[in-house]
Amino acid sequence: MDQIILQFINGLDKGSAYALIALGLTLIFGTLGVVNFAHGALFMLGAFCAVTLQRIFTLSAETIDPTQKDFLGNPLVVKTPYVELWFGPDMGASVIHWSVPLAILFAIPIMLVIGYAMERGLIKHFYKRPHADQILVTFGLAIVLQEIIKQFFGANPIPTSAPPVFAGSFDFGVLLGFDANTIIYPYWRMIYFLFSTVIIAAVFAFLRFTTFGMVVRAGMADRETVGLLGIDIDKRFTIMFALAAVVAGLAGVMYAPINSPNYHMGMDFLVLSFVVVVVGGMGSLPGAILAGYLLGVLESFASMNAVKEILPGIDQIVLYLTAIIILLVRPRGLMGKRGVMED
Amino acid sequence: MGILEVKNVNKRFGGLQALKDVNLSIMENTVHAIIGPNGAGKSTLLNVLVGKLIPDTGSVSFQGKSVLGCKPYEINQMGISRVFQTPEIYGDLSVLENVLIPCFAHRDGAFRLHALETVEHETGMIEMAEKMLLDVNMQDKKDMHAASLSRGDKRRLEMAMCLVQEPKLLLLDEPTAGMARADTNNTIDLLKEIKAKRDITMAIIEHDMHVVFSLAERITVLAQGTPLVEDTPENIKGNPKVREAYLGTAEV
Amino acid sequence: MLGLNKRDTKFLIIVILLTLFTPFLMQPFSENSALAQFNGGYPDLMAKVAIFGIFAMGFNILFGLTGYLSFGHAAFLGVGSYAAVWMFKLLTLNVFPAIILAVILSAVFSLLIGYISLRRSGIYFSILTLAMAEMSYRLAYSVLTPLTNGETGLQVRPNDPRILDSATSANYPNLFGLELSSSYKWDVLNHVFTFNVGYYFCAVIAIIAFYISMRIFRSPFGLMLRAVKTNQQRMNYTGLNPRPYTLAAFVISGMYAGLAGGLLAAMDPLAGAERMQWTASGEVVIMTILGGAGTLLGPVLGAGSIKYLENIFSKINENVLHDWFSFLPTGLQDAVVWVLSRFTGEGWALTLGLLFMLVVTFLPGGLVEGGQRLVRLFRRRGKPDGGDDPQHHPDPAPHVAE
Amino acid sequence: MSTSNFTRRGVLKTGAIAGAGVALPTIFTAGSASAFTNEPTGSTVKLGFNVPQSGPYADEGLDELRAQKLAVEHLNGGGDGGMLSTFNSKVLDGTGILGKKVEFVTGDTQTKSDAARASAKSMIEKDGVVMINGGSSSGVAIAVQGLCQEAGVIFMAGLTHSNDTTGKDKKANGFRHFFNAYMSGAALAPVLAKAYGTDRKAYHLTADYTWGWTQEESIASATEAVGWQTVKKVRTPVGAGDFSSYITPVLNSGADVLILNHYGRDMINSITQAVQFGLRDKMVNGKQFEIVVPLYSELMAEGAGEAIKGVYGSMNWNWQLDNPGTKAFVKSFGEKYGRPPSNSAQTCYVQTLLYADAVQRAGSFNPCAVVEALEGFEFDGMGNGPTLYRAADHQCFKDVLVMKGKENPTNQFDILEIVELTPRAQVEYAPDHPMFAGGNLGKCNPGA
Repeated sequence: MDQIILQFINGLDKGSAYALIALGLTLIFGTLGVVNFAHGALFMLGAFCAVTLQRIFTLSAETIDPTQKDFLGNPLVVKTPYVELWFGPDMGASVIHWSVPLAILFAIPIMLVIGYAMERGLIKHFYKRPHADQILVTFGLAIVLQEIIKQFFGANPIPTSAPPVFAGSFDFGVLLGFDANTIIYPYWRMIYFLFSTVIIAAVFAFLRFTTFGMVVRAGMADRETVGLLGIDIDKRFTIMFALAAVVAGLAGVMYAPINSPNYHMGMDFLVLSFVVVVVGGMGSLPGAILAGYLLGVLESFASMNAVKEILPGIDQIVLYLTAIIILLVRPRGLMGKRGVMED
Repeated sequence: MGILEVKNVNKRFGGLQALKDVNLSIMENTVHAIIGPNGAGKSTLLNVLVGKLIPDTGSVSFQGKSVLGCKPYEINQMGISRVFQTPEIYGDLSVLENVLIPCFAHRDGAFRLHALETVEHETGMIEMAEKMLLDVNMQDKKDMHAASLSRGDKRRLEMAMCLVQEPKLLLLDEPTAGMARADTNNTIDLLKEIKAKRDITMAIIEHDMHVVFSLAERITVLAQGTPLVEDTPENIKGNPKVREAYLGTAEV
Repeated sequence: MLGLNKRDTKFLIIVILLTLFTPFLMQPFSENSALAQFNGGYPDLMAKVAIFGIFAMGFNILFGLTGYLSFGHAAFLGVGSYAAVWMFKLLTLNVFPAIILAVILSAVFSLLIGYISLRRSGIYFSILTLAMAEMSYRLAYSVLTPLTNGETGLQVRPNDPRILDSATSANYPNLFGLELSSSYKWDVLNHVFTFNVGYYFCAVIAIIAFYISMRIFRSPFGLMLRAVKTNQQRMNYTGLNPRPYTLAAFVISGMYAGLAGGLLAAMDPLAGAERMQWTASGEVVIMTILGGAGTLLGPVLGAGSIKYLENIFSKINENVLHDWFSFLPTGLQDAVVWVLSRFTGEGWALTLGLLFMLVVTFLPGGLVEGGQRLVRLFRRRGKPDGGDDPQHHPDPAPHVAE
Repeated sequence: MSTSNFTRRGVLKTGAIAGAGVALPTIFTAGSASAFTNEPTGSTVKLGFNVPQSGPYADEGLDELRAQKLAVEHLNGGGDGGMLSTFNSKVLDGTGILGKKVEFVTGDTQTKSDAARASAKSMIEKDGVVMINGGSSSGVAIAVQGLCQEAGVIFMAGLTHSNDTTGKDKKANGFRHFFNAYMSGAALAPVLAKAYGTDRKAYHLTADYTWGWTQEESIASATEAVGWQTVKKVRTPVGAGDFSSYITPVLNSGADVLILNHYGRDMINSITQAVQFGLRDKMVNGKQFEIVVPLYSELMAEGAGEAIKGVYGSMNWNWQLDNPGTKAFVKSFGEKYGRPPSNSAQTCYVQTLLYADAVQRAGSFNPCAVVEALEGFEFDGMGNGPTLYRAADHQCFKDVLVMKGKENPTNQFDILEIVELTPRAQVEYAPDHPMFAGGNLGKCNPGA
């Protein structure tokens, strides 16, 4: 029982990452009709925003300490981050420790600019092109982006830790009357879950309650009519693309302490996020969220030892198996609309 | 006994009775129009005839064989061709290829793995298709991209694609919808010409009374899912029930 | 000739000549010149181009004609490879049984996957194929290790039974005793040309595959496949059942993939699970689009350019660059090398990504379109001609999402 | 061998044709001039460095490549000579190999067996290399080793830790300097017993592929031999990214040690996440919960950051070792690249020198001569202490390092500390040990 509760929590947490990535992907697809294979790269860029901020905070003054030796036997160059020099060691250290949450503020403008530039510079030329072309060009872009990151940051994952206050884990089990240590969950992952819920709610609220959102939703349903009303829907769609980039980027920023950022992480999430979006139904925002959580939970259950003993290897394929079953039972995914991307 | 017999067909969508006790008999070699105001059930009836919808009760038979539960391509293979409201053609292919496809379908059936034959060597098929194009005055456009044709030509092409299969029954779903008067008249002439040249049964679902009275030999009036009356055009014109059904909206 | 019209016959002959003279064409630079680095005329690369050309040709029969975008074709390639290696292990190192089994098994496998996946269309179809291929890959990599030898890859071992081979038989994949790995090297005027049995074997099969694909393109069946792409609704109401047509195309392209997989194993008897990964499926999609989907020669060109880039560009390291630019003064030399080395050696993937973007943006019809533009440029004054590849879709109709 | 006129990898150099190069059929005559594949005829010899340049291990590959370039430089008499001055065999004199200048080509394995073989093939077929070195995974090493055996060139493995490389997949033309999973277990278990006691219950998380399995088997049997119990062995998908659903059940499984049989990115993620779960702050069975990572590398330690503090693992070599070979190598590497070499860099460097030395001693590039010179070769001064290349399986035997994540690093390279140098005798095993059984070295293949 405790295992099931634990894996359920786990699944929700996993699912929140899936849902967040799928949300951005669906926004882009739903508004612009573009299949964006560079979405994983946007997620990766978000994670590297956190890395960059951490790098900025740890920019250091170098002093030579003759009492210590470096690996070549020369006097050791001691590096002290400027923030520690300016704000004192304690304050400085905590600024560095808080670089991931602070990176949210840092990432929003950067991702907005990247998203805007991507849409204006490349994506807009592909609205009327076949999906295959969109896939190829965005895939090319994804490769280019990740290679650029590789040139700057190398291929090795970069440790990016959460603030120390969030270290350790919370004991759910005690609350529910289990023994101590049976159901524990790390604070940071709980924060990630809450964070994703907030973002998802914010996006929905934005689309539902603002005029901008209403126009965009109308545009998603019927682009031509909205265009005929004299509303410049293209401009709004550009902004939507930039927003989707921000959502992907923030998902990446907050994910950095869970999965150390590396240049390839976007590709690792790419296939998965498409599976989530399609299972949810192309173009359906609630579908993407639902599918994200559903697949997260199923994946967690599949990795339980009891399940693996019956079906060895099931945790390797559960996502795909679920996708196949759902698509065969529900032709357009969980909440997909007829005629969207079926030709 | 008609070529197409519809008996006691009922179809419900939730609370809406779309078709109610429909009985219809289309006689061989006639032009039979089905008219009625919006929401009368014309489209539903058409979809039942082509196998897209299965009625809740009743039967539909073509030349004595039931068509219920048959796939659209099976119904076509039985000899029913359909013309759509907006012409459905193969936009990426040439005009000639558009006509060749139904030729092959007519000869080879719903599926054949003729992967190692060559289209160019099928001289019989090509002759047939070219003759058909000549019939509809499109022979000079045979190498054009179908998508680049004018709307009227697309309609002609679609007609040619249906006729080349020598169907026993041609279903026309509002063939002049959205057309300008001149195009509508062209289409009427084309249909008349077609009818004059061969033995064919046509069932026209139409809104436009001008088209209906120019072509139809018999007319069925549908209202609220049920046939109101079936008669010759002359008799329909004077029928008060029909006027009432249209509430003066029709240009009768 | 061979059921082809004059123009196609000419086209086929050109393709045959190009294929036969590949050892020369891909080896244009003399051994000691700085450009020797760009020579690609060694057996492995030439054979890979032929093999991936077959793979892409088959994929094109599905994607180029019917428009169904499969993201799981690498699974059939993998199945073909595994089947072939098992034949090598159990039966004989002669390549024929291996390749025949590879084709049969991949046909069965693609029939199964196609039957299920083709119940859906558009992106739903793509994801179904992707999911099945990715499942195959993951299982092959882990749980199915007894069958696939997992990460290491299935390989031929000296203690395999090989019941049809005698003790004196060749120890490597062979054509009735003629080993595929044997080559003649011809050293002339500082050029070394390699004529490899394996390459020519692949080349002959590739030509046959090309011929078959040409026949399919020109057949009523090919016409029906293009009809599937354009308008399935009309097809249905024309008395044609699109499903078996699409399934047949799927199986045929699966068999092409299996053939390619079998040939890969014949050239190098090791079958790794990675060749079933989604990236491998993506690669064939890219080859096809890059070259020109729906054209006959495009996929082969795409396969050739990607394999060439992967194998040649990744080997241009900084030392090579320094050699090339040694005539420049040191500072400038370092700068030039630094810039170029972003795109070569370990940066080869960057070049690949840029190439995709440039080609798709500026040449929507792929490399074939580029070629045609060039030909048109040179033939301005001559007769109006569409270029050397009589393709069917000069301008693919945009199908925008509704 | 085939009896046809077509010789395998037939290098039928008929010599340059004088005059106009008119293609006449008579040119296609057979007549093998060389005794083995890619026999160097000019004044240079080419080596192939096949390392991952894209994919997860690209940085590892980069470091290997640095070391290989350095080795070539030293062989050609450049730089400070590095380990050439400490190597106890003195036949290499900085004039290349057998007087031929050493050149090299590089390729990208992409850490995929297919790509690695394609790249190795192009080196053999196009560039004419006589030896291939490098790589950072066992799957790739085994695949390339097999290819080299068929083609008749020498394979000097880079980083490969699976028992199979010199076990069931061993090949006469292949040599492994790196240690293996069995040695990791044999070296680690006593240290772990000393640090954590003999009454421990271990929970294994294992990457679900051949290397993971061999390491799991080796570590489990070694720890069981010192009295530990194995509670559970769980396989995790490669590249899972998020290991939380595998980590959550660990705490209430009754285990008090978590052993992570992961490498590279998987290891970085799994240990970071395990620490995030607070496993190491917990008390289980009245003991502090511990994590062990049997195979360490500098890059992994760097990637895992804080998470590895106090975590035990093993290594083939480390730059902090105190011996002349290490000092010389670290000095020339450090001065050239500004960072200490990783243990995979050291392996590639040493392997390149060992190959050159074997050729020099044998007096021939012929792979069979090289194999003979390397088999049973005892040497010292290469940083690992006295080392033996065992003839029976082409595995090097040398001391193994037990490492621990350093609690208070003073600089970015100071992240691991050496806990113990396990003597060679303790990690030796019989060539027919069950974990290595089933292979057959076969005969050396000179190709042509």
